Amino acid sequence: MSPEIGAAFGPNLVEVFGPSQADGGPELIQLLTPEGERIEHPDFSFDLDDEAVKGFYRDMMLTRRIDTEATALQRHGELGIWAQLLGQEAAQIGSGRALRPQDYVFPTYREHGVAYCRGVDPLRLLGLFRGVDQGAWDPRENNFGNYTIVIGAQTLHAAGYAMGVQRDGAVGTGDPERDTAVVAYFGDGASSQGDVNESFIFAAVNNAPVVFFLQNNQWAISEPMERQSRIPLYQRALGFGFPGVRVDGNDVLACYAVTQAALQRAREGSGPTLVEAYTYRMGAHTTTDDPTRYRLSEDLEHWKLKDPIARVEVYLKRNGLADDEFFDSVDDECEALGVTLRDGCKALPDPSALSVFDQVYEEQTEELAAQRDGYAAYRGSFESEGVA
Amino acid sequence: MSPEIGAAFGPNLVEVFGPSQADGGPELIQLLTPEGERIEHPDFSFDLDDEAVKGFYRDMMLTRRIDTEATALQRHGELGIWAQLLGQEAAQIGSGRALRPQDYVFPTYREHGVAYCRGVDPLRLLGLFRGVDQGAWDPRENNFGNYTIVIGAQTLHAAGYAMGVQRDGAVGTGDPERDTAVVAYFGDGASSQGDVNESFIFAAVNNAPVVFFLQNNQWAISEPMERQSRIPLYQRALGFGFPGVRVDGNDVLACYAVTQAALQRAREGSGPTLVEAYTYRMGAHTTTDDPTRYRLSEDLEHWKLKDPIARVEVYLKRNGLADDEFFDSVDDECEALGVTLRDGCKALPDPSALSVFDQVYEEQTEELAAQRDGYAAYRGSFESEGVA
Amino acid sequence: MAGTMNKMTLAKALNAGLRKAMEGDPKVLLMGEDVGKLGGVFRITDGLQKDFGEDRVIDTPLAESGIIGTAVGLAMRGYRPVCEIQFDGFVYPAYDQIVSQVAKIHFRTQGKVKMPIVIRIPFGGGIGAVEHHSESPEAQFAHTPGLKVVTCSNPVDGYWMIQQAIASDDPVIFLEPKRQYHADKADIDETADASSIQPLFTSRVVRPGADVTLLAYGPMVKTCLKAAEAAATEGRSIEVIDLRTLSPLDMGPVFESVRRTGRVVVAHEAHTNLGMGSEIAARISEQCFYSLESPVLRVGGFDTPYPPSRIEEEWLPDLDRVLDAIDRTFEF
Amino acid sequence: MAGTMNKMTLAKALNAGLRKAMEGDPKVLLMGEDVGKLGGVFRITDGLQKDFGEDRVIDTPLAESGIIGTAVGLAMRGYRPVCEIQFDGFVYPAYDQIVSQVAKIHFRTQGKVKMPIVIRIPFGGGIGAVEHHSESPEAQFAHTPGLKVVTCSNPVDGYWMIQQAIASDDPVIFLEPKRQYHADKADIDETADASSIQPLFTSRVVRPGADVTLLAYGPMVKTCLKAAEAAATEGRSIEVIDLRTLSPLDMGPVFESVRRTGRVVVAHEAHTNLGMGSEIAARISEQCFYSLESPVLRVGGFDTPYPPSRIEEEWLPDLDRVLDAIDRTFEF
Ligand SMILES: Cc1ncc(C[n+]2csc(CCOP(=O)(O)OP(=O)(O)O)c2C)c(N)n1
Ligand SMILES: Cc1ncc(C[n+]2csc(CCOP(=O)(O)OP(=O)(O)O)c2C)c(N)n1
Ligand SMILES: [Mg+2]
Ligand SMILES: [Mg+2]
Repeated sequence: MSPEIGAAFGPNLVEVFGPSQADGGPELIQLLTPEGERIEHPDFSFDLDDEAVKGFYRDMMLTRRIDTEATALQRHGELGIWAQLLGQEAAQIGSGRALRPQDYVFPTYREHGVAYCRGVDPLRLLGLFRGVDQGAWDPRENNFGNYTIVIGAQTLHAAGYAMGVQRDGAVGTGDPERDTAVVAYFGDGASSQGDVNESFIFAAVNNAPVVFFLQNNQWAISEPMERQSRIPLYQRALGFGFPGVRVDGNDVLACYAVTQAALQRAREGSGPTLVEAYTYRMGAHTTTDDPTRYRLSEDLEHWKLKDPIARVEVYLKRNGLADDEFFDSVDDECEALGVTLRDGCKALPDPSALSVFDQVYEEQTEELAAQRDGYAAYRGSFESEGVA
Repeated sequence: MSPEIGAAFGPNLVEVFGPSQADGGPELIQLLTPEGERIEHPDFSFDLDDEAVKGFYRDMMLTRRIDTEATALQRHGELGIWAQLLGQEAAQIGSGRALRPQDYVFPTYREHGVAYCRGVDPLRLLGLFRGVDQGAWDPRENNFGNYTIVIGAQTLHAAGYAMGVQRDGAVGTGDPERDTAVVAYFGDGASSQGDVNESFIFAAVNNAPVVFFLQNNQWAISEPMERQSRIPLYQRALGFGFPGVRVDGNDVLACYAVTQAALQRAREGSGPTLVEAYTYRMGAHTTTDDPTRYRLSEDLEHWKLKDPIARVEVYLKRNGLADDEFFDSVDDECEALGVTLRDGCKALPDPSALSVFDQVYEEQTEELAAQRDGYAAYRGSFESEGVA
Repeated sequence: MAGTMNKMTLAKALNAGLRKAMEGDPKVLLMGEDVGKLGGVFRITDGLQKDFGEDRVIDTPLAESGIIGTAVGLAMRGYRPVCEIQFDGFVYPAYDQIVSQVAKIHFRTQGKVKMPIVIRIPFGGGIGAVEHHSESPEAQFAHTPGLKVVTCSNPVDGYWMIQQAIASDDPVIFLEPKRQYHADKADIDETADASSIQPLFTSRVVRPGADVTLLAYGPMVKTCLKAAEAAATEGRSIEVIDLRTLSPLDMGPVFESVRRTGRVVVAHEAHTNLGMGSEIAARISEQCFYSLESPVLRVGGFDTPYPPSRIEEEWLPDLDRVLDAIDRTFEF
Repeated sequence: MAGTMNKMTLAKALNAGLRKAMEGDPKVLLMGEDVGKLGGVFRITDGLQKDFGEDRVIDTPLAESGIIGTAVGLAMRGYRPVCEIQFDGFVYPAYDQIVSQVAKIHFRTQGKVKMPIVIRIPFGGGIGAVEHHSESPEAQFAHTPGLKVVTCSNPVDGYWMIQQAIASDDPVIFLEPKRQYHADKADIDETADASSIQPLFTSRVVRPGADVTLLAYGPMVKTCLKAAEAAATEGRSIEVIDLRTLSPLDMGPVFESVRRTGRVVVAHEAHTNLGMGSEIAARISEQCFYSLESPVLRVGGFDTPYPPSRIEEEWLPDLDRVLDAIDRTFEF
């Protein structure tokens, strides 16, 4: 285009922000490098001690174990499918650990690490993927919502829940046990859904206490993030009038620090924030996916160097913050968790075929009760045949 | 909120952009003041002569006449409803006159001025509001799409059409008769719809030749624009990676200049632009609306001072660019148009009740043909009764 | 107490019912486009924002998916949102949130999360409007398990049914026949004991008869009552049933009636193909097989998009078409 | 020429049909999520982007409304977009664009603007998937005037019907029974003359019989054919009709059959309430009133959301439930 005309509309945003860069670009907030070195950032700092870092290490190891174990269970036919989080442990543990009990989480189908942080029994997660239920943990117990499969839908639920929080006066009171933030998790692909953009609008207009936590794992199944946006996704928030930041999603310290600050902003009544955790889906989209069809193995190799767990391990070891005993004990815990999951999964009971009729409504209808009875009688007829 | 935390996320965008200001704020592009004085803008200039300005005056006068005439026709029961554009003449004539024949327009239900620029017979517009058809002009004749009532839906059609233009190689060729831009009109209220935001994404990712022309008339029926966004709407584009500008929507010169530049950008292959025309809905939402229920009359009085036609009139008169003869002849034209519309409207034929069956499909189904025949026979039975 | 009787239109009755529900439960919220100062384009929420504040009567951004999606979140936080969709034709942007979220969350969570959401939709035609303002989307919602779907046909039902819907712990699609909003007035006793009111998910015989059973709901009830009157002058006794609830259907009174009359006509404005009439016909044909003297005949909107308003009265089922169908049931 | 016969699964047949359509008309575009390099999650578009380029096989942003809405614009520019919706349960975000735009634009413009769009939707259950991946949304689309709705049940139909749908100047919802994608292979003669192929909007008797008419489409055809076989061993002769087109319905062969058999069972996976079966039952009851020995019986998915996969086979209509219904038609 003629430069004059272009100039009239201000700088070219694609040039300003640049195309997606493999290292996340200059705006990436990082506190722990892939080499395990802690660095400073002018705006965000990690304010917990090294015990906490060890805790994060343990959390990430256990989360990865849940993931690999579930993947194996799928291979053995015990699960129908599994959505792997491999590579996203830091994003999930960092953000999950920044939550307070009263905060509320709206996850996608991949937030196993966040679920773990909230205290949801991992076996409960398997039920959905095994097909015995649809994720039947009680969201009221841990303030961890049910997995939402229709991408983006839960971001509106989060905005609405946050509007409820506002109406309950649980924002900006200064009481750390009362002020409440809501977190909506979603992916780079989901960011294109109308619902997600509408949730930005509802949250912004109401100044609702929501943190939009976007795990940009570079892929929406086979589509690279360039199919969703031509500028970095954290910039999306600018268009809606609230801040957006990009954090190194493989850096658990930075994820913690940034999420904590965003949550605090929400709880204090300063409204929504978009946190883009720049990370990588090291596994397949799900166990039925075959990433070799659409991405280069070099890409993966490159990201392996940025493994979120490895860098914490290096940091702990190099600085003598944890001894072999610590690492061994974590490994033992992982082993134990693996056994629990394997045994537990196989023992998960199938639902009864009749149960579905009772779960549709809070107040059962005559119509459906009759359908249930008819089906029960039909099934009974086989049994009596069998007996006869 | 504690200032440290806020600062970490950068400047407060609401503070930066400020709340909506009645004068459009400092970013408003203006070339002709409400007092009729031409001013310079560093980025945009009006490159037509004063004959063109006189043409715009005439266009706006005729457009206003279409509007007032239709409003009167509704009052007299000749139209079921009418969506008034009073106050938005400059936005529509300025943008509409910047179009080339090959460009394509996707309007809302209020773009009577743009329709007029495209050469659509105003009587055709009345049909929709009279209820004799649903806007049955042929969009292929004037590259002016049919009115779309579901707000925002047409912005996606525009993005798709523009993707078609790209596939036809009608972008960036340098041939002024070939390179094609697409314009999607929509309102401040519509900007909240998922579809509009998705259209931004599709257009940006494909770098499609679309101009998003947002007429911010301050109201979505009874809702002020603060219910849709907490920052100026032209900023929305930033979040999607393309430029957004705010133009004085009551300044026909600025609307022309800015739209022309944005169209040219699109035609040259530089992708989408969002143009927010900052204007005011001086009438009711439609003839069935009662704005006194929700807005102050002072507000309207304030905007009357910025009338888009008055300022051009002052400009022409003060600078001796047009004489009484000119103004009289425009008035005469308006009168004549009024007569045409009044007479034409009343003469618009009602559709036949059976015609609906033939317009559902390109290839009629047996099923529907049978339904039609059954209904025809049923109607026939009354007639024969009547005859008998 | 006769002294507490108030004559109200359907519009006023709904307004009064909403007010009563809001007074009775601070968790009840109204949300939608223009429901605040304007009181909605039909004034159903007139004055409520003034009295209950902007936190309880919420003018939302113009995004239907957003309205329903945030209502889901509010419901999860313990609120009871009543969402207004401005016109029937504008419910579709919210369709995903309604059928995949509102309808399924109770099931998904095995009942751990309730969805006490009411989605009010002015529906039906006959008001001379442009496209998308006269749709009858009920069958699509009735086809969706997890939703309950009701519609009122008169001010008294409007007043009570909206309160019952709000009190329901299941999501209710509440269809309001917009053509009736200002059509007639009826006496409403606002002090009546709610427990004495007919339950929400029930149909009602509104005119007893012996020869033909005529089924209707919402906007068509009035037409059908008139048809029954007209038929009476020709010596035919028509029993009219106001279905009131479309999902679940309350077929008990219908079957009982059909077993007496042997003839059925079902009328609605929605497209005939796969409209409520198809399900009702299928059920009656199955359950009353030996009682039927004639097949169930359907009088519905044609299987074309809603027409331009100048011919809408010819498109919509009317008294004559209902009478014609009644006649035809005697041809078998 | 027998030499040109190719054994194909339904998945491969659809792929071959798409390829043929793209070769035949440069205006045909494919668009959807993951349809490019991946070839779609079911590989229906496998290899097509490689051969036809990124301009004709478009990986779209993840927004269904956007997919359909931009397809509308492309159609207005003269293209013939074929949109893939990844799974049935994800069509709802696009519902508004489908029912208010795609379905209505021809009518709105009195035929001046055509909408030659095909919306491909893998539908139905039985693949052990999680929520939203096993829905049967056909009735909602069939209820919408302006759309045409078809479904194939076997590779040969898949190959031809997809080409016919793309050639149609009306919008077609093209439902693909995902459970059948890789189930069976059939011989397809890709060189056959397209004009010799059965027209798109017609149903077909796939097994003649005398005692009961069994109606099915898409995923249930196979089950019904098996049921007919099983019934045959008990001496009952079942006529199976593959409906193929759901809107319009091609009821001619159905009525003809029912007038012979007097008994009808209609089977589908979709919820029974207001499913296709209700419309079919209503029409048959009306048109074949004196021929029916028994009411039309429906075997459908239950009126609950689709269940967790471990019990989906019990939820879905199966051979036994079809046989049971056949038996019950003799109880009248
Ligand atoms: C509305 C909708 N459309 C399509 C799908 C199918 N689908 C499931 S996950 C997925 C990709 C999502 O990508 P992203 O948001 O980046 O999340 P990620 O899977 O990478 O965590 C798609 C297309 C869906 N679940 N919902
Ligand atoms: C999806 C949808 N929802 C609601 C409506 C009803 N409606 C018609 S116009 C309008 C306000 C639109 O405001 P805006 O976009 O600012 O345009 P304006 O009318 O001011 O030109 C509304 C809510 C609609 N047409 N479509
Ligand atoms: Mg992703
Ligand atoms: Mg506006």
